[in-house]
Amino acid sequence: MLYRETGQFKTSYPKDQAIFPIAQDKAFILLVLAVAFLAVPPFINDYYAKAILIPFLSYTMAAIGLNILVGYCGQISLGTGGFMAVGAFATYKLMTSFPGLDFALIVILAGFVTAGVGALFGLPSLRIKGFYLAVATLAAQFFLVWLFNKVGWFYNYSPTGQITAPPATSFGVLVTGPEASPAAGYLFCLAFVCVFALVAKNLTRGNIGRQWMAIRDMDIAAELVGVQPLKAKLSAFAVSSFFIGMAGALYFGVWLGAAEPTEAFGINISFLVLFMIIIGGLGSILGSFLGAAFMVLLPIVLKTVMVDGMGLQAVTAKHFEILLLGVLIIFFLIVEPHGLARLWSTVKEKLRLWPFPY
Amino acid sequence: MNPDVMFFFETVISGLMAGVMYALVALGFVLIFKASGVFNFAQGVLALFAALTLTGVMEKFGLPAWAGIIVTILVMIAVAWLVERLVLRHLVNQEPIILFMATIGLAYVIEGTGDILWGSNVKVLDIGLPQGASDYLLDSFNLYVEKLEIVAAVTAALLVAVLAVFFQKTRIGRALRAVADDHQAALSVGISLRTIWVVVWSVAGIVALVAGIMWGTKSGVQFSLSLIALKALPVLILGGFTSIPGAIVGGLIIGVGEKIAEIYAGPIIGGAIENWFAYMLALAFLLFRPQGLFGEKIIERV
Amino acid sequence: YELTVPLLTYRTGPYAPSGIPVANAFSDYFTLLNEKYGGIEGAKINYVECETAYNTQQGVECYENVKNMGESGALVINPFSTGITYQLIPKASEDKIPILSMGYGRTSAADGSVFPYVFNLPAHYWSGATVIMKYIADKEGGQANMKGKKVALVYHNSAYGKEPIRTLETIAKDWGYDLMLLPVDHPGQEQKATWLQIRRDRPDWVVMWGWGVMNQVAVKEAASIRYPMDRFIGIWWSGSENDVLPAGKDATGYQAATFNAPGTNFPLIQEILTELYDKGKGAGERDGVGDSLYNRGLLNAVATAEGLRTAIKMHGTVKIRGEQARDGFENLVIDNKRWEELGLGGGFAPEIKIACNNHEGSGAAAIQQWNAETGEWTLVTDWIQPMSDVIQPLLKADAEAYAKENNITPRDCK
Amino acid sequence: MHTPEARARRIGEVILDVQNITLRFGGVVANSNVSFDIRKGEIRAIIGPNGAGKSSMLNVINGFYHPQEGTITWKGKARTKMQPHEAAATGIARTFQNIALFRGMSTLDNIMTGRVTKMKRGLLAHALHWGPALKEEIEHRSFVEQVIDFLEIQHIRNVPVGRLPYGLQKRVELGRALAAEPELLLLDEPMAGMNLEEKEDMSRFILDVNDEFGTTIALIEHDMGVVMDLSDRVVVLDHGSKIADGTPEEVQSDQRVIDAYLGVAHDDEEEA
Amino acid sequence: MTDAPILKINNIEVIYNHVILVLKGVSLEVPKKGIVALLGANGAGKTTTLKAVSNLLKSERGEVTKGSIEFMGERVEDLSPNDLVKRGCIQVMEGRHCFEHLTVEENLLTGAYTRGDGRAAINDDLEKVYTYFPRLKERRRSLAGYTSGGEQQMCAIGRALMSKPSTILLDEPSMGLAPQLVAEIFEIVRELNDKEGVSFLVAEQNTNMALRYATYGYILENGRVVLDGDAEALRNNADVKEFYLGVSEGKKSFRDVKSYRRRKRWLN
Ligand SMILES: Nc1ncnc2c1ncn2[C@@H]1O[C@H](COP(=O)(O)OP(=O)(O)OP(=O)(O)O)[C@@H](O)[C@H]1O
Ligand SMILES: Nc1ncnc2c1ncn2[C@@H]1O[C@H](COP(=O)(O)OP(=O)(O)OP(=O)(O)O)[C@@H](O)[C@H]1O
Ligand SMILES: [Mg+2]
Ligand SMILES: [Mg+2]
Repeated sequence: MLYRETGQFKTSYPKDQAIFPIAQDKAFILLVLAVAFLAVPPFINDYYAKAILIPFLSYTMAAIGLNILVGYCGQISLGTGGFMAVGAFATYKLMTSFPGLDFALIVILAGFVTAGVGALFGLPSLRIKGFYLAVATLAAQFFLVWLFNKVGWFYNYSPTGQITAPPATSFGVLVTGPEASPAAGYLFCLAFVCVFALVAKNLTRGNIGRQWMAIRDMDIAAELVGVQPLKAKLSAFAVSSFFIGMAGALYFGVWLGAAEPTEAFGINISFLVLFMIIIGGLGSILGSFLGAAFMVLLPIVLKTVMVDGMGLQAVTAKHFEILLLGVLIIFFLIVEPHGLARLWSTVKEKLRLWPFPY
Repeated sequence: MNPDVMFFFETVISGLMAGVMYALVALGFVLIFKASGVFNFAQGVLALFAALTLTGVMEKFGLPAWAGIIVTILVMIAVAWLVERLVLRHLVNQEPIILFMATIGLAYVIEGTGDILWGSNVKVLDIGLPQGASDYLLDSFNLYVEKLEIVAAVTAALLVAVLAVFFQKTRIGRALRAVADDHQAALSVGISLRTIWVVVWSVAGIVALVAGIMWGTKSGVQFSLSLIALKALPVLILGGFTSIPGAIVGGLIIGVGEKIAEIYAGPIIGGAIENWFAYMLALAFLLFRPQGLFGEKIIERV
Repeated sequence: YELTVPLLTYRTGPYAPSGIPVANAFSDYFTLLNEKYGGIEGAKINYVECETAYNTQQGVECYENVKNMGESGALVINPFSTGITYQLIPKASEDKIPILSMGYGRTSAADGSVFPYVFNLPAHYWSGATVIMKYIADKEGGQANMKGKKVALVYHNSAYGKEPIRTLETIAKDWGYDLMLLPVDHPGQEQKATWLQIRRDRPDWVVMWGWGVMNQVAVKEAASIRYPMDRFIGIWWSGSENDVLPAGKDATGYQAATFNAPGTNFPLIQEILTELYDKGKGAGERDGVGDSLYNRGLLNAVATAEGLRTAIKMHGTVKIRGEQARDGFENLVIDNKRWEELGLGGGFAPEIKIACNNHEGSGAAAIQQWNAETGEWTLVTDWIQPMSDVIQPLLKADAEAYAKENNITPRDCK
Repeated sequence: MHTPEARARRIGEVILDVQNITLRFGGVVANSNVSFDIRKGEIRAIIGPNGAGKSSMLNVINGFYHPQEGTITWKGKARTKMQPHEAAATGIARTFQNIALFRGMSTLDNIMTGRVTKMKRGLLAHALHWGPALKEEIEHRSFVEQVIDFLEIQHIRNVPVGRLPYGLQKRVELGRALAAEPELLLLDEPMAGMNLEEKEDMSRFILDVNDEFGTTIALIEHDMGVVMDLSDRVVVLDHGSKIADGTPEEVQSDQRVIDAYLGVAHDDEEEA
Repeated sequence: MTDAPILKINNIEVIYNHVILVLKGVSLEVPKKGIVALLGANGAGKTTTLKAVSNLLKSERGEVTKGSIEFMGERVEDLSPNDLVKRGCIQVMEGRHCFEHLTVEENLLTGAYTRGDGRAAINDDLEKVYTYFPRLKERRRSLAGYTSGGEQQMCAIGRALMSKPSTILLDEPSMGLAPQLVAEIFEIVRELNDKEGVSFLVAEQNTNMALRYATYGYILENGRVVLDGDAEALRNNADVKEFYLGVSEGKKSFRDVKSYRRRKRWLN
């Protein structure tokens, strides 16, 4: 009986269109945010920051981006790694060419650069659909990585093509480089992810979001209704890449601190992020969070349980980890093909009906 | 003969040969897609697993090659059965991307199992296939062709012939395509998805074994073997997800294309362009034929 | 008080075949030290493996995971991946934990004034490159004859593979051979194009910076196009048994640089066999012992232990932490006498002498050659010294660039 | 108000004129040399046996198929080959024979999508979802709410359309078309799969739309009762070509039509 | 009801996605050689009922949570759809599920998938279907995905006939068909029923037709059977007349439909 919207009447459309129409939801989210911003930082240490939270946040950013493209606009892309690379290298060039520049600004600029590149590689989507497009996007993946690995200008002609993020500040606080405090990096990413999650939410529930979804559900009908495929698809690619670019910036700048294109932005990243949104829930911002959390935490949990808990050898544990990861992915797909987010809302449905079964 | 011309000729040939090797992997993808609309990402890992099992049983039980192969085939059929039982059966009528995702999960499971069973160090796979350059061609025509690849070419040709027949307007073949089109309707006319899937995955498993043997012999059996999937993908879209001959033709085009690009353009724009060039090439073709060269028409109706 | 020594292993993933022997050697040596010699200077060693699968992101996780382990915390990090090493250099220096990247990682880290916490003994890639070139010149009968010769570099298209290019180019300038660059993309199962070009241009020498499956395929291809094996030389990461076995007898004659001798006829290795493997305490299979990668791992383990020993001696206590360990490594000296004592006499490895401005400590390497009949590597040269005159300027430049980018003020090494 | 005279007065000049349309797909001729016109404000029925080319004709009209021959004059302007979304922008909306709703979206969102041609705000405004963008959203939302009330589907406002039963989906589809405030509304078998009661409702909606908004309607329907009662003029296609054109009464009594199409079924209506 | 029913649905309850309760205890029977009509407004649950029988629910994440379904005296809830087809019970799905990439003829042939009796028999039936639907013969070579709505509908029905079933679950067969074809369809139903003793469960909106050909009828309203009886009885039932046949006060024009909602008597 706790979870009911009964008695909460919407007196105006704006109210009805609020992100969390139901009061309990709003309260819950606010609580989570409060904890994330206030309660966590004091206790954070390098491990939590570098191994769990910052990875989680930067992947979430990427997941949101990819979700806009795949989940909302229905264009499957496997180029995520490549686009993150664009973001990362843009960041690196900006950081090294304009020291002093506020890192927050750099991240956003990197986002815009990536958006441009993304829109460019989005062009084929006007003609190519489904898995054909998915595979075709690998062209972007491989080409971009090759480019950053090959052209010296991108890595300031260092002999190996490795790039290292120099220390940079945002609003006077050091957020990148080895001296940056874990809390700073964490809060920086957190702020970014929260703000842009909101942006994504707004986009997806407005006119543009509807056009994307229309294209996803039935592109022909969408066009007959008056949606312009060109505009809709390219905007989706651009926006999505914008997010992924920023993700790349956080991933390289705040998390890894150094990167090599072939290693850090390989195709496995593309797949990882795709898992996240599918496991989390296609076409759901919340899902992007859940999915990222799932894919970041699961290996660590499995590892800790098996190595520290059951005292398995690191390697055996690893083998089982791979195996179990697969098993769990399949398991969740079977339980709820529409992802953790849907699972969550089904639970809410039940809560709403509680104590009656249906 | 003019050495440059000769060399170009050689380039083309080795391109063709490489293409055949890719096609062997692509075939597996096509099979499963054509017959159930599933983009089976586990195909590469399946090839690895097959090769691992083959070497494994040959070492452990000292079986001769032929016996080893038979055992492996049985194992692959068992795998197919398990896959249907534990995965596909529960995902009937889901969107393609979900099934795609499931096969990625599957890839993990198979990889993990393979590691646990057979360990992850390099194994030399030798079932007596000829290796190295064909001395005859090299000595008499100064032409460099790998023996193994000739074998591969022949095998591929055979496979395609057999599969083409299998998919011809036979009852089962038609049923397969029906399933690919619409799971639910297929169910409603009494096609048993379960049998279909077991059959298809078994065949795909056997194709994977062939690919695994070829690549394993070429470069040793180890994790990297599963990555050849990435080489097969451009072939797949270029030939068309649903076309068996397409896999071959696509393979040849990609093979020749990337070799010529690498050798003649590579040095100018700086090497190692093979990988992305293959994809760009496929992409270029798709812009003119969105369903690939031989793929089924993408029906757009309202 | 336990000395925590982590190792970031990769017993899985595409490069597992190379990761396994190294890791085995580590665990064998430390088991031996603990069981037979009561650890180092009386302090037991807490050896921790963390699996990275050669993957950068997991490398970071592992690092953060192990760095505060045990009473001592990680005393030295062996990242065992060039990528991960780059990752950790800034972080570890901040956390005051020395990084020992033996024969890999960031070359310019040899400049201890900019990288106080990083050690890449006994030889880095640029030394390796010069050693190989010196050997080639020697075969050609002096560098005078190198003029007009053609040398091809077949390299793994990654940071690691690109390391030698600049060095080779510089030498090419004053020796006058022309250099042919042939990148191969990961994983490198398909190298037709590369080897067709070699077949066409017939370079006099082929140098390889390969990794994983790429090595095996390269050796095979070289054999098939009948490229003379004795003119085909790999860096030390292209010189393991795994790389040549698949090519069968055709691989005979293939050569590779190395800074550790292969084989089992060293007292220490015999001891490991008798003390551990005979008692079934070995980490891997018995016949893996003595492989070139195993021995490299062993050398790495020994160097690690010696560094810590030095640190303990210096500070007169076993209760050292990363910071003190660093001093140990910076003053590490392993001369031939010491090699003897360690049971690795008779040219197992070159003499090592680290100093503030030289974290490489040697740079010498030898060339080993494969013989398929016996299935063994054999050293065909003794330790060849690197061409410091070529390397030093390049090294300074890179180190300074790094210092500038990350506004580090180099300490002066008087 | 439904008196023929009243309607006659309301029906204006020709708004859409289709001349000698021929549409081929390889061997199949979907339309051969079909000509007819639609007047402003009238309800124009297109009937004919299955596969006669009715849906194809609608597809031609709203630019999804491009005929090999023939001209289309829309609002006085001869129309060149145009993309569907352009056609939509010029005020042509339609419903589909095989329901073409956006299955993943709620009823509300589906109908809101109908207004896409009317909404102007850009990415950035929407990113903030505040100020002008929000204002625009609200305006259109209130219009859409009217449509929803009009079609009496308030109760399923937030249900994903994929879950709705067939009949309701049809209704939502109509809503989506209406939301575009079209000048010409193309309905492809709007009453298929409905029972009498629902057909009556649907008829009412169509008539009201036609009366209140003066929307011109082209209607494909197989239920003769409906066609005869609703439409002002009927064009009959068979095997792609036009076999009759005129008032319901004329058409109904046309022997060729009876042979080709009405056949036995027509008597049912009589005896019912 | 003469002898034991061939199909017996006993008080079933169906839930989609674990939360949406759609059928709230539906019971109905199809006698051997019977033609039973299943009537009801949109969303009443006709399709769901049929899918429950043919076991296609599972593939839509729906499940039968209560009650039992018996086909020829055997519980069939846990059989797979193809088992049912083998036992002779086939469904024609609502909304023309054809195999787009197969030609019309191939579509029809897939219908014969479960049949053992050789090519000859199959070809005979193929011809039979073509005589039923000449239009299909004209379009036999073209991809089903490119055929018109009605043609697809014919294709779907023809496909089901190809399996020589003993029981057919027809879901809105008349949808999208031209008038004379609607009659044609029901004639076919009757013919099969007489000649080959095929039993039918027909979910149909065209009440007129349905009740004319059916022997017995059930009326479903949001998940419950609200009325059932012999076709005759139903046809003469005042409500049915008014709401389904529209003949209460003589044939009235669709133009004159009143806009206010009328209440159905059985709802109070
Ligand atoms: N895209 C296409 N490709 C090939 N043939 C087509 C295509 N579209 C329609 N046809 C053919 O054109 C003919 C007319 O189709 P259309 O859909 O217009 O029929 P219809 O009058 O709507 O029939 P119904 O009442 O069954 O909907 C049909 O025979 C159909 O097979
Ligand atoms: N896949 C599904 N998920 C959730 N709810 C569903 C699903 N399919 C049907 N329903 C719901 O079940 C109810 C009955 O649907 P059903 O299709 O059985 O009605 P029907 O009688 O066939 O209607 P129609 O005459 O329009 O076909 C509807 O309210 C619908 O919302
Ligand atoms: Mg039609
Ligand atoms: Mg229905």
